[in-house]
Amino acid sequence: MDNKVLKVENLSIAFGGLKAVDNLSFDIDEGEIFGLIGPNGAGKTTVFNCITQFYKPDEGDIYFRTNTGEVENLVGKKTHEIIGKGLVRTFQNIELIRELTVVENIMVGAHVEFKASLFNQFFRLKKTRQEESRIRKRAEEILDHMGLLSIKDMLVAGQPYGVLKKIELARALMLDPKLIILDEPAAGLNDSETLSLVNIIKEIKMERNCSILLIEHDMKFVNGLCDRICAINFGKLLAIGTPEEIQGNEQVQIAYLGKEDD
Amino acid sequence: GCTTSNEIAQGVTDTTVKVGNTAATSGAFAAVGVPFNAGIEAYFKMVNDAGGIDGRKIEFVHYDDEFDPIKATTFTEQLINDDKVFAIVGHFGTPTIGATLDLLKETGIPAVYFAAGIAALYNEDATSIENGKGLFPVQPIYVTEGRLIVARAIEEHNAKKVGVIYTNDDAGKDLLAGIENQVEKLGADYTVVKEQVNPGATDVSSQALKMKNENVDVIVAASIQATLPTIIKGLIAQGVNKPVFTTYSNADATTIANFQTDYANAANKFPIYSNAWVDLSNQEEVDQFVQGMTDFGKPEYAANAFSMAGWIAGHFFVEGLRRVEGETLNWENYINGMEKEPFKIPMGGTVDFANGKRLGTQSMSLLKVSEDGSAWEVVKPVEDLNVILDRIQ
Amino acid sequence: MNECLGIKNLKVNYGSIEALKGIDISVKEGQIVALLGANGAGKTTTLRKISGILEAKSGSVQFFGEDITKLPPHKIASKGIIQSPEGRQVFRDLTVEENLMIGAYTIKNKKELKNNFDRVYSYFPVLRERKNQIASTLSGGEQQMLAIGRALMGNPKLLLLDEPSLGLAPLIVKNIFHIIEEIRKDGTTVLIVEQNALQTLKIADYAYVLEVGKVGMEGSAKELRNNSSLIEVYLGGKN
Amino acid sequence: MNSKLMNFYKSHKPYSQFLLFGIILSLLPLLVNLGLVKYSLLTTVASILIYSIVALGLNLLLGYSGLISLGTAGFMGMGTYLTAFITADLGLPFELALIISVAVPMLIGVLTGLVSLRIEGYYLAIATLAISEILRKVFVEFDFVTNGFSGKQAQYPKLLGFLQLDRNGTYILIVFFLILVMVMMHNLVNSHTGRALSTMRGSEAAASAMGINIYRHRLLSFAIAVSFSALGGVLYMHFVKYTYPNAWILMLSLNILAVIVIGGVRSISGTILGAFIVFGVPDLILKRLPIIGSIDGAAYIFNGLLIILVILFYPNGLINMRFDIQRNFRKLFKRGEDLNG
Amino acid sequence: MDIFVQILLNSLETGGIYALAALGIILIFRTSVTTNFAQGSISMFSAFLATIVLIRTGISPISAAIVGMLFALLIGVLVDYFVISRAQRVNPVSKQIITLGLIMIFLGLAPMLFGTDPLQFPRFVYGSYSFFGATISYNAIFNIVVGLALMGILFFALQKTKWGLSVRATASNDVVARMMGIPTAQVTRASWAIAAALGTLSALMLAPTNSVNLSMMDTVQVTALLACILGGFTSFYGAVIAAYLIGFASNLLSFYVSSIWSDSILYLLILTVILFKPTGIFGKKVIKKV
Ligand SMILES: Nc1ncnc2c1ncn2[C@@H]1O[C@H](COP(=O)(O)OP(=O)(O)OP(=O)(O)O)[C@@H](O)[C@H]1O
Ligand SMILES: Nc1ncnc2c1ncn2[C@@H]1O[C@H](COP(=O)(O)OP(=O)(O)OP(=O)(O)O)[C@@H](O)[C@H]1O
Ligand SMILES: CC(C)C[C@H](N)C(=O)O
Ligand SMILES: [Mg+2]
Ligand SMILES: [Mg+2]
Repeated sequence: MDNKVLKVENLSIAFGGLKAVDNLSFDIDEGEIFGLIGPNGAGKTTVFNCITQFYKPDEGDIYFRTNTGEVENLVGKKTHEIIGKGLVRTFQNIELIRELTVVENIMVGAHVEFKASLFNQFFRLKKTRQEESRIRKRAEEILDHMGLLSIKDMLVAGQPYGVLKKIELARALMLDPKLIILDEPAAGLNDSETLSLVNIIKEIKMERNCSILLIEHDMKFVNGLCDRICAINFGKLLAIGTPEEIQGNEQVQIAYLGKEDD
Repeated sequence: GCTTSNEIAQGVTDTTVKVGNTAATSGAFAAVGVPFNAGIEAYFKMVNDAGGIDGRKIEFVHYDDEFDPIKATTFTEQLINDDKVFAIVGHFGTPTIGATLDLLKETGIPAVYFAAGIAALYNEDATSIENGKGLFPVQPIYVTEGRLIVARAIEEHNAKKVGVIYTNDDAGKDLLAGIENQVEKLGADYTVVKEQVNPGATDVSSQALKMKNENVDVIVAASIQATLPTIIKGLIAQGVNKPVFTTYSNADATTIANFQTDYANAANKFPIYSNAWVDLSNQEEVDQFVQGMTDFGKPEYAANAFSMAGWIAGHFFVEGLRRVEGETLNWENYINGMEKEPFKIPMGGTVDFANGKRLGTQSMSLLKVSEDGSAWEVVKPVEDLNVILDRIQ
Repeated sequence: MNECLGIKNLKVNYGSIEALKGIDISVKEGQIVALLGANGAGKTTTLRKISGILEAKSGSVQFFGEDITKLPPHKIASKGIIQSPEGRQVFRDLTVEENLMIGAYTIKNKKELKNNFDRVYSYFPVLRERKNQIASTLSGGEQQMLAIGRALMGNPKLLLLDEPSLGLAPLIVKNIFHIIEEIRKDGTTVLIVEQNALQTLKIADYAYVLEVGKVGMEGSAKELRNNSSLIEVYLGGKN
Repeated sequence: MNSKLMNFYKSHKPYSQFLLFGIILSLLPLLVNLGLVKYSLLTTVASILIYSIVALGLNLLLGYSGLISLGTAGFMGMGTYLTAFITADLGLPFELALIISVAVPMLIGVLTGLVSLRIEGYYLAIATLAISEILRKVFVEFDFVTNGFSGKQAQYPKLLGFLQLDRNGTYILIVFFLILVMVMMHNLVNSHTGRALSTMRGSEAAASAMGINIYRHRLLSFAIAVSFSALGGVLYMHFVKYTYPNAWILMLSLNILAVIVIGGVRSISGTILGAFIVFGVPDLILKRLPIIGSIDGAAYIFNGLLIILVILFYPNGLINMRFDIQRNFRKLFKRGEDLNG
Repeated sequence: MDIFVQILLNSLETGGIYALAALGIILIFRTSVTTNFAQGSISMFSAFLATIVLIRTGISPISAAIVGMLFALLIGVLVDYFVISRAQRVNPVSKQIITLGLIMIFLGLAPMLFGTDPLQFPRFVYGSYSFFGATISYNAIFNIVVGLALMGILFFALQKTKWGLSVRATASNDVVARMMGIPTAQVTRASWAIAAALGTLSALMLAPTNSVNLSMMDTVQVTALLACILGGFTSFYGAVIAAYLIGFASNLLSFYVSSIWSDSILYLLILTVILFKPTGIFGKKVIKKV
């Protein structure tokens, strides 16, 4: 696993009789932007859920090079332990907290870093105050970067879909993760917003020196962004390769893209 | 407030004397609190209409404490400190009494009649105010009644093995305590089989079956009001046919009305007894009560045991007033008056508060449900507890 | 051609936020009309108002000449206006089949019901395979298909689609647009909200572009498709 | 000078507000002694404050963690019995009793939480209800300690072994604890634990993806809620000086829940407002109104009606009324401006 | 052995009462997403009405029961019209507190309107039947049969009819249900009405063995809630079976173990069950998907 940040090996999971992921293997290089595509119901989100241990895979291993440089198998870890290892995700169906403000939502991204005792928080002692302002400042920086600073103190409830998608992304950036996994980050964005998202993600990768694994159905977005793409169908691997290779792959065309006719 | 013998007390003017109580008159306890208070007020109305006592009419204030100790405290304070009543009449319910007993003792305000038979009121030697000299319990204490029931069971049915179905509340548990205490005194020949039910239980069949299975000699239904019909019907349904004894709280017409049909139709009849500290055979006093309730505009309470209790509470307070007629009306005089000589309870026996005795009434009669289940009939006249106990020794 | 839907000077507020500041929209019977616009422009709000979920501050909504501004949602639905709402709002704890049954709530005829099931299952075969699966466990795209299928079950006269292509694979997206054209052929009028502007304009007859609560521009789809500068301004990016 | 004070007040919000609130409350005994208000008012207010403390704990649990407990009454009752036993029966100091009587219920809370917090929603509500009922059964049956249905008594607290408080002193002690609890609540919910709890309530998926240990945070908020209940119980015991098994029934737990819903979920001042509505208005207002007050049970009905109306008109809590008031005020103000301009 | 059979028979009788009440609670839970704490008080109130009618007019108990249930339907409709239908923006927990307010209203009104004395409601039929040394009253048989029949009809309606589907859709997502043409307001109103009628029937089945009094339904209410939990709020039949189970277990524990601790043991047992099956015995477990 020299230059790999993530290595998924022989991953399988079934729901009842349905094999949602079937003996799937792929790996991601350090610094790579890696796309996972496939028809609806192919098992993409399920793969994410297995990596972040929301689901416990029936079989297979998921090796991850953590913040400390060690390689660990994520299988069997608790869901809430994953982020501490340097792996963070967003969700297909936005999971933000409506009653919190935008900046508060983002601050939650640094939860594991916050180190004041309960007693300290009860009486808002120095440590708590320091940590609070440090983390709030970082959140505001990220918001600024994404052009959302003006809405930082607004509630999340009632924000348009596209903005919500961005807030979720911002939350994932609070901890300098090694690997960010994004489930359909561009869904609900219009073309120009999608374009700006491509740039944001590229910048993130450059500045933070991390890897990105994403699911997306917008092929322009995927092709414009990804170094490599993995296509799956019925939970099984279809093809792995560069965007050009994938686009040219006949199986992928049949299963997913459709023939270019119009 | 502290008063010396010639200074008039709070709540008293030349033409009025103000008294009050706090009682649950809403929620599930309204069924007890409302008729009880109506009884008190009806009695006071009767007295006031006749010109009052010593030229003073009685004013009655009451608050609804919802059976909640903290509200009871609030309203008792309000009565004593803000409304400045002369006395508390008919303090109502275990939590109310429990939470405010100390308060009453501290202030020294006279409190006449407590609508609960809890053991905390039982005091053979209340010689000082701090000790509870100002408190005058009238109703029988449940523990005492428990002992009495055992005596009755032995006397009427030669019982050795006493079954008890008791409710999980103050009445049930105190009665049980009295029964166990008496049975223990009687020695090894006598035993108790006890089964608990929740107040307002829906299903008492297992407890009834247990009684049947254990083949007890008599069954004590140690529960007040609503649960008693359930127990009786449960016993009938399970084909139990042992004599049943119950507490004075149930000795009224409304309670038996609720098992009358089942009882009348029961295949195996069994006698149902109850003690009664009110004895409805004194027709004159009963008529006065019925008239009083009618005049008060509540004829529907004319057969209600709680109204009767309230009526008696009113009577006791008024009798106390009569005893200090002509003297300065203050706490000390009033309390001394109460202790002066035994009271005759309207429709009932006697109570004596002399020398700090605070035991409630100890004399009761024995009633039995008539064959057709429609009424209580007197089996034994009002007698003192000790007389009855002596008989069975 | 009859006017199927007529919206006049419609204003809708969320508390003190003015989401719609007076819009006029007209949809002719048998047309496919697109409602485009940036995030937060008020497209969803418009559809929700048509369905009767929101109250108008002023203005009116007419359906074949009848004023439905104040009708409750279920009355509006039973008149034949059925919506596939934004963000896959399926009945999460019911099965796929039950979801579709509810879509057919206004259908009385058994045979028609069966036909509709067959039709929806032929559009989205995966739904037939999953008919006993609990909807919340479907994949995102499957839920989206279910939401669209459910709307079709009621034989709408006017079908409201809020971002139907959201989260669907390219192949299915193409499919969806074919389906929309097909149901129009069966006589259903369609009002569609989409981010995928160009593809939408390809099938639409007419389009409105919303701009923060107002109609910024409107025209035949063809006109708009060729007006590349406007597309850039209102929809962003060109292809 | 005056403006200096004003500045201090403004810059230290909301602590200065809490402090001010505490000071105002502490003036009540004075007013009573001066004969300006009724003697019994102090007891009603004290009860409102005690229930506020309890409700604040439940508000943390419900409002921030999204968990419903119907066991409040049981734990509060446990606080009363423990402190009564320790001070009255064992004769140990009040401070020790306070600590033990809060710690033991908390421990039991944590233990029950360890098993029951794996379940959610209504299941948890009923699980806690069951625990509360079992506790009540213990209050009834273990009468050698609890005195069963006769109830148990205790005295006003004696602080530090020599400072014997009276009614007023105990009241001030209650005020002190309320303000303390308000400050602690405020700080906690506005720090990262508060955000973590909110996140957990809003989306468990997001919470665990962000590294929040859901189980541990549930346990934490449950423990806090239980200890506030127990603290309320301790104060109750030493103020009312009496406890009784049937005071700790489901209806009380529901009333505490009503406090939060009526006042405002996730609002500290709302909680106190709610406690006033639920535990103060019936006695202080309804029962003293002309007709309603004089018919037996009418106040009770109107109390029910009031609860329903408040929730219908302010589904997010009566505390939001202030926004309406502000808005109307502003409207008025604006109109004035228009006229001027 | 006869004792065991006897206990079983006794439990069938009370189990049916709990089951009817539980059904009402679930019905409301499914449409209004709230636990109706007032179910018992509403039933108590209608039972008083039925009894007063019976006493005043002397009609048969069955007719009185029908009158009572009709009253209950009306009360359900009124409660929904004046309160529940106006509480659409109210969250489930706050709705529970609304039902708490309803308790206060019904519990407060009852003594004013009907007096404070407990009343007697006669059995539907008198007499009893013995077999294998156990006895069961005809009234119990009547209750069991009527209860089961009603439940059967309700199950059929919920599972097989459009009304049933709309009940479930309303519970699942009220807004979208309306968008699909379901008159959710009417569905909810009907549920409140039916729930009140079911509760009233259970109260009137209980009344002959107890009495008609203010707190007659307290135990039933709590037991029915427990049954919903044990059976799982997701299924109707689960709660019914659980209600019978609880009735049976409670009697067994009370007879064979301890009448003092039977409730506590029962609570612990139920807790243990939901710990292992957090969605109730009959609830389906769905893996959450994100
Ligand atoms: N908890 C579950 N229970 C049952 N089936 C499930 C569950 N989770 C996922 N599935 C099924 O597994 C398959 C894969 O789902 P998944 O969400 O991974 O698809 P996906 O590739 O992300 O699709 P999409 O692009 O539509 O989001 C789907 O058919 C889905 O219905
Ligand atoms: N429930 C709500 N509460 C408050 N404001 C809302 C609410 N829903 C929408 N809004 C606001 O109303 C405006 C219009 O929103 P709407 O959802 O109609 O936009 P849209 O055009 O559908 O956007 P998108 O493309 O993101 O779906 C936005 O500014 C949004 O923030
Ligand atoms: C209802 C009361 C007057 C009597 C009852 N024994 C009590 O708890 O106090
Ligand atoms: Mg997916
Ligand atoms: Mg939208």
